[in-house]
Amino acid sequence: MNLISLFMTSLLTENIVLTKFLGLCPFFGNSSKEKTAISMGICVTLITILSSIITYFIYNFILVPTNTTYLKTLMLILVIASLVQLLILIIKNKYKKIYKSLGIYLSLITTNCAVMGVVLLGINNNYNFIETVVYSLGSSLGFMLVLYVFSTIRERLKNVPKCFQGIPIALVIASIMALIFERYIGI
Amino acid sequence: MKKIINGIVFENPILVGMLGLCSTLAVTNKFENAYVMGICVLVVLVLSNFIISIIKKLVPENVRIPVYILIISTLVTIIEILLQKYVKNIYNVLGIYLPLIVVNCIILGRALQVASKEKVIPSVLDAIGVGLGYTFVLMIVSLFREILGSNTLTLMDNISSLTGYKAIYKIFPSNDILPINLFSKEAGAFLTLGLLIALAKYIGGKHESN
Amino acid sequence: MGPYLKSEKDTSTIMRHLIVALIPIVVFAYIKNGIIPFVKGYTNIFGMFYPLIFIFICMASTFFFESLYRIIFQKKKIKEALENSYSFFPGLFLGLILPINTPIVLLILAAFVSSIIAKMLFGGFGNNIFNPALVGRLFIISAYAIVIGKSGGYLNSYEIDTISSGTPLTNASLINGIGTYNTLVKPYGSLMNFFIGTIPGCVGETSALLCLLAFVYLTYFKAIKWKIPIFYILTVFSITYVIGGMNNLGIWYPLFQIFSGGLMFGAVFMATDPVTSPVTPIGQILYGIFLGILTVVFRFLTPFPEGVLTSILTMNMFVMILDKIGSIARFNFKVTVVPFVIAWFLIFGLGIGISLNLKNVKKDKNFSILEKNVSGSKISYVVTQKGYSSVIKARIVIDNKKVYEFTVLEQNDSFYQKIMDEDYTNKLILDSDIDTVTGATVTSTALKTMLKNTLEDYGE
Amino acid sequence: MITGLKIPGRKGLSIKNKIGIYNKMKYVYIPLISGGDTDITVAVKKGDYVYKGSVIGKRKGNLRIPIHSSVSGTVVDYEEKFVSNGQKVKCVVIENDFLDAIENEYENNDLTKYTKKEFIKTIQECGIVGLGGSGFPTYVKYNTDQKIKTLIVNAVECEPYITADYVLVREKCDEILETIDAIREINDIDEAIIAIKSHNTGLKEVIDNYIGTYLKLKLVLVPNIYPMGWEKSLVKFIKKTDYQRLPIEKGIVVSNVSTIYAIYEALKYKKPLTERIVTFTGENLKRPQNVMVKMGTSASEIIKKVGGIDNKDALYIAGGPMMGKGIPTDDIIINCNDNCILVLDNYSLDIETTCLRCGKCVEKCPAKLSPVLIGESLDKVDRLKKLQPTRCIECGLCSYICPAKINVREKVRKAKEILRKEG
Repeated sequence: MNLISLFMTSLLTENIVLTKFLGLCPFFGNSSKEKTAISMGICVTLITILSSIITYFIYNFILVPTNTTYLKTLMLILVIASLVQLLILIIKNKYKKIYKSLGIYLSLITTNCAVMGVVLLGINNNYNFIETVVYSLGSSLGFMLVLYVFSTIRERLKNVPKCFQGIPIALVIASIMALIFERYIGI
Repeated sequence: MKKIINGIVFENPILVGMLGLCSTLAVTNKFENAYVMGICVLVVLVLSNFIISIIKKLVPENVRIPVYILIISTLVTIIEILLQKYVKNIYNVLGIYLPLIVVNCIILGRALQVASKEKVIPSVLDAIGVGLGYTFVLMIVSLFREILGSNTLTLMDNISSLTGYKAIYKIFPSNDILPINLFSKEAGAFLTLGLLIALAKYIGGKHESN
Repeated sequence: MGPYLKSEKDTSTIMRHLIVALIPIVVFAYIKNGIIPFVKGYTNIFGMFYPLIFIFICMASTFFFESLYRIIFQKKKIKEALENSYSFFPGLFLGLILPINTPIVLLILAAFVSSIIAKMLFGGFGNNIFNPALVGRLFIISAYAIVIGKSGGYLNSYEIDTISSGTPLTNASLINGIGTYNTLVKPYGSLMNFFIGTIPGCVGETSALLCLLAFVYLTYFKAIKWKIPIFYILTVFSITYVIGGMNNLGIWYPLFQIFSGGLMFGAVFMATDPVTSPVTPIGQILYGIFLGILTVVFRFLTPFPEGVLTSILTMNMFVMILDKIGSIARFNFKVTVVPFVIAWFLIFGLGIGISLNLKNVKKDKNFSILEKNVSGSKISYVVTQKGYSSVIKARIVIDNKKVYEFTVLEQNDSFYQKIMDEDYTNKLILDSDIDTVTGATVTSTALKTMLKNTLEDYGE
Repeated sequence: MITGLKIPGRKGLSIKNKIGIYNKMKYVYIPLISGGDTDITVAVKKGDYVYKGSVIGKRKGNLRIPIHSSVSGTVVDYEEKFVSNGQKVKCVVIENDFLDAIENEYENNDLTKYTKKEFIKTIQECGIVGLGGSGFPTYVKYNTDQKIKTLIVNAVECEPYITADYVLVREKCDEILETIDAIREINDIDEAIIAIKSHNTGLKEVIDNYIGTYLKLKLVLVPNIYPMGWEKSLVKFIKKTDYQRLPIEKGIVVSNVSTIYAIYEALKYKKPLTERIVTFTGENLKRPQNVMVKMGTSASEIIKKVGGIDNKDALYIAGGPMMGKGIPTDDIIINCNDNCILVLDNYSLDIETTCLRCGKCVEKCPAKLSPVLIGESLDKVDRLKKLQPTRCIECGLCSYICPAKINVREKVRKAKEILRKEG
């Protein structure tokens, strides 16, 4: 598949949030304001791309030759956790201002299924290097797009019935969005 | 015993705590996947709480989270290997959601809240409670989704190689409405869970009001 | 407190204008799907009134569901719940945009989805994000394409015998690339048929003439956001004009695109539903333009024929963002430069891009490879191919030029039953050009072309 | 393109009959307020005898505007009385001796002899303030060293029911035109424009036969939409330019036609601002008409004189139905910025249905705001700042046009409050 259609499918048709159910915890958790949504999206994109590159190298050049592929989960978690700590350290002392707005989300990312899910999918579909990067970029941008759209919609929901407030109405919206995204096959 | 019931009903990780939604939706299109996933999570949860509650004194404060994650991921890897060896096609079906248990917020959440504070037995009991609660919800969701979605109820299909007994039942006679294949796809998953959580909130609300 | 002089127009006047605009369309639907088949002798008396009953059931069910919801959840008294505001409207719209052959049970289910899930859960009238009628239709189409297809799909009893292929757009998307005048328009008579609306399609959305009249009437009485339909249809016209021009087709091509696929009805009634469309003038203009772009994208790139439904629902998600741009843009116009430039670039880029790739499309557009994993000499494909009314997904395993396995993973194609009985797929593996299974022409050719394309891909 | 809406004028009630005069009121309550500013130094004490037009108070602060007594008589005491903007203000109570005695003779000098400085001094001493409703001291407008290119006289009066300006121009057209020309001479303004509504053809004839004599004076007909009388719309329509805060940025001064007449009396006779024309109208009044009212008279006396009201359950409004304020009693004191007292039958407010998001209020807002979005984001301050509710002129058009009968203006007012609190 050429790169553009890979990018588009990972962005729209196989959006990791709506079709692969990844990254739902932050999605329903705190996406009430646009600023939080954007900063969350940027963090996820940053970490996904970096970790997918690193894991690509480790997986193909260390694990496959020594066919200990079942260790990939362990390796993945270590990579993501260390990456997050590394990034927090870099941003903390270098760009004070950015840290103030993005800091809290960075630490949250370690327990985020989206990052790990994307990288795992990247490995399962055994893409080559460029495809991994494009795929992770596409899916994390897809995550950001859906998160941003979602936060603008939630801003407007004022009189949702009591027992549907919060997560349930978010799930209903997600189901309608999933229906719509399903119609994008082929772009 | 009270702890277990508390885990299932009052502090149910999904309906009340709203954690671990990622895996709940992904694997519940078949009833069988649901309870297999539930059991895996239960096992990991119990073992991790057990280990953590033992070694919680040895681990210094600031390194706590990475160490816990390490423990959980080793447990998950063991589970993966076992599944891959014995029940190959279940492993393929669950696909990437099995390793995702590591990142599942329930386990880490429970590990931090309960295991690192209380003694061994209560934390294990609590783990069983929460695990059962999780599996229980998974089963309900998958029941809805499978009956409505594909009009069948697979009790034992992929793991038949283990138990040697295939059990797929067709529920309703095929008619115009029933196989709403929407429910086996993603949209139905979101909808079912949404309505379920709303129901739980509604009952919860009524419970508190009177 | 507050002005003591108020205009006499209130919400009910707007709704009254809307009903008056819809009456001719309902009558036309009745004539086209009811009277003509009866006069030509294809249905009985009941068949004649069926379209009216069809629409009435839809309205009654949304009304019923909403009052039920208000009684149970909002604890309103029976009387107060019944005269709730305008709950029959989603039903009326739903009735007009569903295919005539949808079984009644499905109608009620669609009404349930559109009135409860898409509207009441969001907080009732005025708070819903997605257009309820469209959500109902989307639910029906994505879940029950086969059931409707089996009972004749979009064609009413009269059209089934006289017209061979499906709705104009399904027919268009089946033809690789862009059809010529006599492949796209000829089977349905002339462009005038398209304009008046005597072409197969959903119950009420085929007549472009009536939609235009309704648009003029509503704009005159200021009961509609007139900017949205104008920019919507203009964008679709300009993009398809560029596409038509690139492939030296006459002016009829953009007109064909505009009058078919329920675009007129969607633009005048669906896109301008006040609750789910932007409020600021500039937001409305952008909304219309992007609707047009998305419709063209969906019509040409996705295997599903109609683009209007998906594009309106997609744009419903972006209404809040457009309103934000719109509200700020009223003070300084610079803010709108970015969206307009994107829109402008997309309009012409798309026009040229689509026409280019349609021109040199050797590979069948309706065929796409989802997965292709190579293990040793064996290659296993997961491919999708456009069937009669929707997509067939199959796994084909080929080992050094011999087809080992051809299992259909997912299908919602109406004539699939016939193929299974005659074990067509296995015969296909042995000798790929056996004649097609009678009566399931489109589906069996789809399976055959799927195999051919996969082999072609394997060959490269 | 001017945004606004054609709304029923309902001017027929009070447009035909002559201007009534009323000065049989026993007591006069001169409110110690000038343009909303109430810290005023009082220059008279109980028992003093005042002439008509003598100064009884001066406004502190930098806008030094005197307040004059409108009748001759003795100061009785001070009393708190309701003023048209709903506040209860301290008023000087003067017992009227019906002599209308004036301190020094009214001069009769030629208008064009004034230099700019004298012109500014006279209109300041005579206490001339904007009679269009703002009550802003007029001398400040003209007291700028910036070159004034155009003077626009606003005789549009787009608020329904009110006919005060219309009747004034009809009666005193010659004096008004003479003053405009004089002001143009004194401040060497290039051109002066009178703006009236296009459908007031009667007024157009009256002005046409006088305007011939003044070359640099032009009559411009503006479309009959509400709120055409708003400064920004007027400037945009006539001079096609836009300004940020004050029209003086583009060398334009806008004055109401009643202010021009007050300037005429100040320049010609040195007569301070003591009376003005007020429209008493509304379906509930027996004989609605315009009355020349002295400042400080209570509205209830005039309503009785004009014939009283039909049904007791009446709704009193100070100002027009769109921008006017509901007042609790009919006993309110008429001051320089009231141009109309409206008496309607009391009616229950329409029930508000849910907002349809039809976008009419956004489309028709003359200040180009989005009222429905402001109403929805009252709890999000940063979003509210971007929507700039402070530009709202409270013309009431959004509430007028809303099909769901929602009081949209109140929401924008609340937003202004929130932003003012935020600072």
